[in-house]
Amino acid sequence: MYLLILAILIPFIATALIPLIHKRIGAFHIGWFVLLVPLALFLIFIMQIPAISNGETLIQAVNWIPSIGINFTVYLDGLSLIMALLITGMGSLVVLYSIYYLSSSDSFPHFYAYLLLFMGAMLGVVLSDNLLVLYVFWELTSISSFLLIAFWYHRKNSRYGAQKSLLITVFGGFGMLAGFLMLHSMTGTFSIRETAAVVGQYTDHALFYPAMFLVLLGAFTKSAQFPFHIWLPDAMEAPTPVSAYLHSATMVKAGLYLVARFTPIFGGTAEWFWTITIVGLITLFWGAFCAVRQTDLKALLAYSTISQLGLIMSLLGLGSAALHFGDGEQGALYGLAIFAALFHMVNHSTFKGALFMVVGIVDHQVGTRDIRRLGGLMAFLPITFTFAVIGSFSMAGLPLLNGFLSKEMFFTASVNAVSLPIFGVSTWGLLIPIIAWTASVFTFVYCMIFVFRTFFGAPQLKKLDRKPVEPSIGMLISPAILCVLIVGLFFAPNLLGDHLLKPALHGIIPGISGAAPHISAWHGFNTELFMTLGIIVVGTLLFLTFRSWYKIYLIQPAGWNFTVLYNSLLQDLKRAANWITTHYMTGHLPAYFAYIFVFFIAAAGGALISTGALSIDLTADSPITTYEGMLIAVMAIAAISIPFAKSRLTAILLNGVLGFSIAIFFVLFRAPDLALTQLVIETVTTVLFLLCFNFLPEWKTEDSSKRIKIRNAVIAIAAGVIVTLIGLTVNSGRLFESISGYFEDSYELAGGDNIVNAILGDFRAFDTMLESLVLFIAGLGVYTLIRLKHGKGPGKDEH
Amino acid sequence: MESLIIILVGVLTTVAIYLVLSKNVVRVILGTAILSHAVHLLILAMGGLKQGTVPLLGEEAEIYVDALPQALILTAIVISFAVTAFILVLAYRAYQELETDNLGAMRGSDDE
Amino acid sequence: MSINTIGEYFGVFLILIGSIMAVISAIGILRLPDVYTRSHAATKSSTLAVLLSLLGTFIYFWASENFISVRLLLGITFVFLTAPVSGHLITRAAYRSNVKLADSSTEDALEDILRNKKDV
Amino acid sequence: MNNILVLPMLLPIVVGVLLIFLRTYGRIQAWISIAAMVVTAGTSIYLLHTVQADGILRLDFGGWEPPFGILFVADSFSVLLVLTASIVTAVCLSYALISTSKELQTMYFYPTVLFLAAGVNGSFLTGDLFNLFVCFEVMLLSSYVLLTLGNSKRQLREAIKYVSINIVSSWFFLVALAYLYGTLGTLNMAHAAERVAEVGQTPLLTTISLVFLVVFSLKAGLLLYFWLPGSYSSPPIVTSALFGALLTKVGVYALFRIFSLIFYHQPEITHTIIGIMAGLTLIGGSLGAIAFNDIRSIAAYNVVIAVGFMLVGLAIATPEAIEGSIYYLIHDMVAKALLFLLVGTMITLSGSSKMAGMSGLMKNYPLLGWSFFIAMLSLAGIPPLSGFIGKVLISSAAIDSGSYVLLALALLSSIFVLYSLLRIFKNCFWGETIVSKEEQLPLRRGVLLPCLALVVLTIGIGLGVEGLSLYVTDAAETLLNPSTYINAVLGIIQ
Amino acid sequence: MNINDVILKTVSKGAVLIILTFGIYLFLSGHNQPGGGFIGGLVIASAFVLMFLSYDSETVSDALPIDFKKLSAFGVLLAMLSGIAPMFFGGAFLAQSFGYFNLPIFGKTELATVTVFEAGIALTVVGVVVNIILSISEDE
Amino acid sequence: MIDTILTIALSLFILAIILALYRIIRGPSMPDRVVALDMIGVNLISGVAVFSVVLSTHAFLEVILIVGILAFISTLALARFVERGDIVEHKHDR
Repeated sequence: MYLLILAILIPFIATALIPLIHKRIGAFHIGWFVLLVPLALFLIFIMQIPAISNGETLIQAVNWIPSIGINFTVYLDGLSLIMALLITGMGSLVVLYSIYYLSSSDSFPHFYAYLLLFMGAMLGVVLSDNLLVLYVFWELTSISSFLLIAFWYHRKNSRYGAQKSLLITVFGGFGMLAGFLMLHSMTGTFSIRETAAVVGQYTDHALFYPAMFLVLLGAFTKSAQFPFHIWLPDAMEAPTPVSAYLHSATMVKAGLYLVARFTPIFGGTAEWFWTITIVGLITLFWGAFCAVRQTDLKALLAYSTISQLGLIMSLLGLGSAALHFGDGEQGALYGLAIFAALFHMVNHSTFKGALFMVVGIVDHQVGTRDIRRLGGLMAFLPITFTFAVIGSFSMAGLPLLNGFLSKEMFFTASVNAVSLPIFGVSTWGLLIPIIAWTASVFTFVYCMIFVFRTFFGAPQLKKLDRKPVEPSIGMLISPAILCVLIVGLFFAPNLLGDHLLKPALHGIIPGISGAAPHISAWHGFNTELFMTLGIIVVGTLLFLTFRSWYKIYLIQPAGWNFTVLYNSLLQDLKRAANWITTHYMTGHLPAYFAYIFVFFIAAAGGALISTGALSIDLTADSPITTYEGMLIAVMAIAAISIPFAKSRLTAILLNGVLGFSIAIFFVLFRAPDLALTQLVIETVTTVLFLLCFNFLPEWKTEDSSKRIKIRNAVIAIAAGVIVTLIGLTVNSGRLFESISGYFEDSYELAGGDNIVNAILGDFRAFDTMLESLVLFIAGLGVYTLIRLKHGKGPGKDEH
Repeated sequence: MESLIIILVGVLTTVAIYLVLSKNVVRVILGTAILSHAVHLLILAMGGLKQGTVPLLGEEAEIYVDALPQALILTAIVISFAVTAFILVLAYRAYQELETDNLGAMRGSDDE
Repeated sequence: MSINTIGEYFGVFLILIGSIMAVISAIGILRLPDVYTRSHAATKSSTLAVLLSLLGTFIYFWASENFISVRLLLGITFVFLTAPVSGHLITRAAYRSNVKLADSSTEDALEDILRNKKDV
Repeated sequence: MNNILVLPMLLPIVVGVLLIFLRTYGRIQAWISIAAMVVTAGTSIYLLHTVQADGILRLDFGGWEPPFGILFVADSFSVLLVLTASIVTAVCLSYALISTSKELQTMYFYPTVLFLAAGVNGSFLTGDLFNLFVCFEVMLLSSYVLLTLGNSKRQLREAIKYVSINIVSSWFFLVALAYLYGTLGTLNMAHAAERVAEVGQTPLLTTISLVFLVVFSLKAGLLLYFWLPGSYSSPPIVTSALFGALLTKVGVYALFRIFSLIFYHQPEITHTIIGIMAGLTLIGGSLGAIAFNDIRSIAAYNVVIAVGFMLVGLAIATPEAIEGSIYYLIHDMVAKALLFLLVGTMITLSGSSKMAGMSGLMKNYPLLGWSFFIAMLSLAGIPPLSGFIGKVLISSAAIDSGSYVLLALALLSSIFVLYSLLRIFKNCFWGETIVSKEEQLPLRRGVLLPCLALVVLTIGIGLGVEGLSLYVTDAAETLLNPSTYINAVLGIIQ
Repeated sequence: MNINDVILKTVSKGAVLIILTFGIYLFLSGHNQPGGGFIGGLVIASAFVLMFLSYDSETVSDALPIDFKKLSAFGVLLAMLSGIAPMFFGGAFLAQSFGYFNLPIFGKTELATVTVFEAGIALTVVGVVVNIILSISEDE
Repeated sequence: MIDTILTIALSLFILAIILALYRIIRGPSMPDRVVALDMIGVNLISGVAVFSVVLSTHAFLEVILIVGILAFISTLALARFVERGDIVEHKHDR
């Protein structure tokens, strides 16, 4: 049974089928076909609930690259199941919603193809057990998100947002990949389960913490944690169903999933605890704080999502302390935070999904999302208004809605954390509930803004593009279902808790047992309840006096935020890159040569001296005769005079002298074939030079500055010296006899008296053959160079 | 003797590199021509200048000079001739089209 | 002293004469005032030098190894044939590219003829 | 006798020379040369299987035993590269079938491409150092001709630089060969390796190895890549694609061969230097890739990055790293050819190589856009495309060997690759469509087919890594156990 | 301005003849004496160079109605085929063979397949060198 | 005895070459240099001839002829260049 693998593959197969189906069905909306996919998958996963809630797990594997241990292993436990249900469930609702949301001018096949691609990738992320397979799907989610954000790619902002999200998430992804590889390097396995089983032995490994931080980098970027949160608001350029689905309900949760998944591996350490908690809390606060000032409803929701993600993240961090204690009372106490995190993750998906859909309806029906142009819509869109109230009040943590429950648990966890006896919490621990509370106040404020600024007050119909009316029923189904869930979960939370959250919790903290968390709406008058009451009171006050304290947002200077930093980073990087590159890649050949020779001098010269290779021994030299010495003098003089030659002809003449002398040198060293070749080649070369000089100007004296000339001379001399020194060293330290003795039997072997010729024609005939080919190609090249005049076409063909 | 040749190779190399580093195309080409002269001598010297006889078996001598480097040099000479011919023509075609033989004026840029 | 040895010595003697001749002509090329006079040194005495040494080599091989080299004879012929031509070409080139005669020259015999031609 | 071993080099040459006589028949030339490369690819598949079955193959030319004669040696590494190179050449040629002007076709374009392929294949296969030089020259001369074919101002200007620098690098090659011959008295790679192993790598030999490093770095564009961006971005599309896919790879191959077969005894010197150079190359390439608005330059700097990446593998030199580099080499040949073909097509369609000159191509040419998208992801090493596995293996090896700086640079460079290509994708394919449907230039199907073939290839390699792994593992093993190679070459004649 | 080249042309005729003969001699003697395909080819090519220098390019082209590109291509092909041929007789690529035969007039003569190879090389060299010079000198 | 004379002769020939080289470097006019080069060529012929006597080998006799031929060709080419700049002329130029 490869049900799970099939479940991952189905969306991909469906993606591939979309173009085919699209052509056949004509006017029929393709969304209905697409809807079948998540619905079917949702049912499949629902059917797994009984087994999973009994503590079973499902494993299925297919080999992919077994030779390096990358196999397609899928693994379904409580945590994966929650995620899978979220993905398919939200997926169904969003597809349904989108059928009514998209306008006929949009390209449906593209939209649904990306969406299905995402769905498959996301399922892959949450189901795979193999780290690298997980990474594969992880990147696929980034890519599908990129494509969806840029769905309206003709808009500049869409392109900007898409690029930003891709760069940041892929950056994190690469970090995560490095982390995974480090884990593999430590444990030797790519399987998450196996890693978790053996990781205890490696906590002292030098790579343990680097791996941890790199994995967290991936999680933080994906889940839009501070300071990587900046991509999420810009991702709101995507069509609203996409925002509801990817950028609030599922994809951004992948980071949370990852943290949860890796808690058994890294959890229980102070670094893990503090990093996640602090980042989570900062994100929570900063997101809520920024959300308040937004004027675009989607931007408000984006920051709110950031904030909520931070909340869940901090809960995961707090809960990781449980791993330190293992089984027992305290373990259970702190483990509650993880439970809360999972619970809130589900709740957030419901209310945030509903809210996004509400915004989508408003945008769709009214034509704007700008709070400043909205107001009084309650009268026109009563049903939508209801959804908005349910969603945002749940988000604000008000009773009778599921958000209240998880919010309370969050406060419990934060208060519990103060008394945590480990990780040095005692010093700064009090800050945890304080930040949590403050952030929640802001959360309350923006929830109120969302509801009241949009739906209450005087309607500003003049500012609207069209008269607002309730949308068609199809658009309302999905938010309605979510609102039912929001309310339903408040009244029957343990249905979820017992069947899904508990198995998941056991997966995350294997040691936890005994005191299973039970969700109840009423705890009595405890700290948490007072905190909630305080939020309502202070939050209401702040909402009402919003205009008077609005100024605190002006404290942050305009240029001082991370988006500006990101923009200027890219721009400055490009500018710097351009500056650097154009400064050394000048296109100036002499400069390139200078680099090359300097490199040669440094590498070869450096090695010659530093390795102590240099040793010169002149005793083995053959004797020298007068005329040989004189001939060498001739060559040296001729060569040295060349750079000083006033005219090119003189230089060529001197070069000719040099060439002829070398030919005679070959005679002196008993190489008649060489001498002959050298002589002819030298002459033909000279003739060629002369032929070409006809088309070239007389050379001018070098107009380089004296400094450059000296520089060139120094480089030239240094290179010459090094060539000489290595040569002398080689000459002094021959290690082996040459193989050429063999060739002296050339008469018997190859039937030739002339050894050189026998080598050329027989022993090394292949060289000779290729050499003639080289010559031939050069001939062709010269011909084409001359004949193929730009703009004139080829000359006359044959003679 | 070998050492002297190697020093000569060094001198030729120095001159050639100095030429190659200059801005004039013809000088660069001339530099490459001298570079190949230098390396041919170097190969010859590296073969060792045994005072043997010409590598013709008809000469009936006991020792012959190392024939392999000679064969290599022969190949190298022909190849460097091919390349020199090509770059010479290239240089004058470039002069015809670009109307300069100054490499400083042939910079171009990556961003055009 | 056999006839062969005499032959060898004779050959070597010719070579020596040739080499001295070569140096003399080289001195000529250094000392003579202009290209036209220098070309005399280069073409006339140099050719003589090379002919002498080639002949010497020929005789040496003939004497010592009884080897008559056709290539050497061909070489001698070739040099004999081409040396004057190249001398002629250079001086003509010099004249046509307006290389000045030495100050001590008394007459430029071609001046009028060529100038007239140019006018036509 | 394994005479078939010479076919990957001989066949293109013979066909190329024969094509000279068919000068005026452009299309016939194209089809014949495509057929030749397909046959070559088929031959290399056969060789690949034979190598698995019988071990390393060798062919002594003229029957002269090594080390005296020249020979071709086929191990998995070289044959894999020959195979990839042949396929890529065939694909590029089929692109040329449509894109190349009649003018170029009659100016010996096809023969020269075949000679280039022959030179490349020869360089991969040869077992003799001097013959490697000659094969390099065959390749280089062909590349000179191809680079100037067309004779535009820009081509001529860049060709001067390219040719001069390559002349100097060939000079370094000869110098290094001379030194090596002087020290070891041999030219056969296996023989040289044996002799080096016998005496140990003396300081002098290390110095000589660094001269070789200079040579091959110049050819591969490792740190000394000054010639690369200009010359890769000036010639016609197909030529650029061939250059991008093949030329630097030969240098990379040579570095791998030399520093794993002959000079592997002093890794703390040689491989450290290679590592530093690879790191600097990654930085330089990354900066270059984002510095410009000319899409050809961006593509060219991407070549530089890839070179750095592969050499990271050599610097680490663990089996995993070498395997990764081999995967990456194969991937890069395919993906770079694809990238250059796409970039070239974009330029042809929009008439400009500036990003500012194109916008919204996606609307009119969706297939082109998606091909580019996949090429982009593949080059950035996004799974499950072909670039992924190499990246994973190299990174993993970097971790195992503690080369964290190289790891960081390698991964960051991927980001730069992604960003640089993303800029092209974002600006050129997306955005408002400038050209209306009526005015757009038609994109001929034949132009896209080769690109799609490469797209399929890059996806196929990514997903079907397991199919390759047998060969790649064998290749890496052979590279890391020089004795296998040496025994195969110097052992008993088969 | 008309230059009288009678002397040069006359001498050249003789010289070209000598050079050509010598070139062929060098080519043939290559296996046992200095010379061979390359050198022979180069010397023959230099005879053509001399012709170009002494006469004008049109005259030479008319006198030699050969496409030198094709000549050189043919040369490469010939060299290649001499290498391929042994493959059909079970030998290695580029295997050369030689033997001694008693021919009626020449007596004991060595015949070697390498001569075909060398001939290919020589043709290539001649073709390429002349082609290059012809191309340049015909450029306007 | 013979060897000494030959060495002297060889040295003298090369001395002549050096002297001619001076003329090439100094000029002053182009034809001067060509003349000197021609002379170097001629001296090289003698040098090679003498050297083959020194080694008593026949291997270099080809070289002698070749140097002769090539010295002529280069001189011819150079002279043409000095005279006209274009060393291979066209019929229609005449």
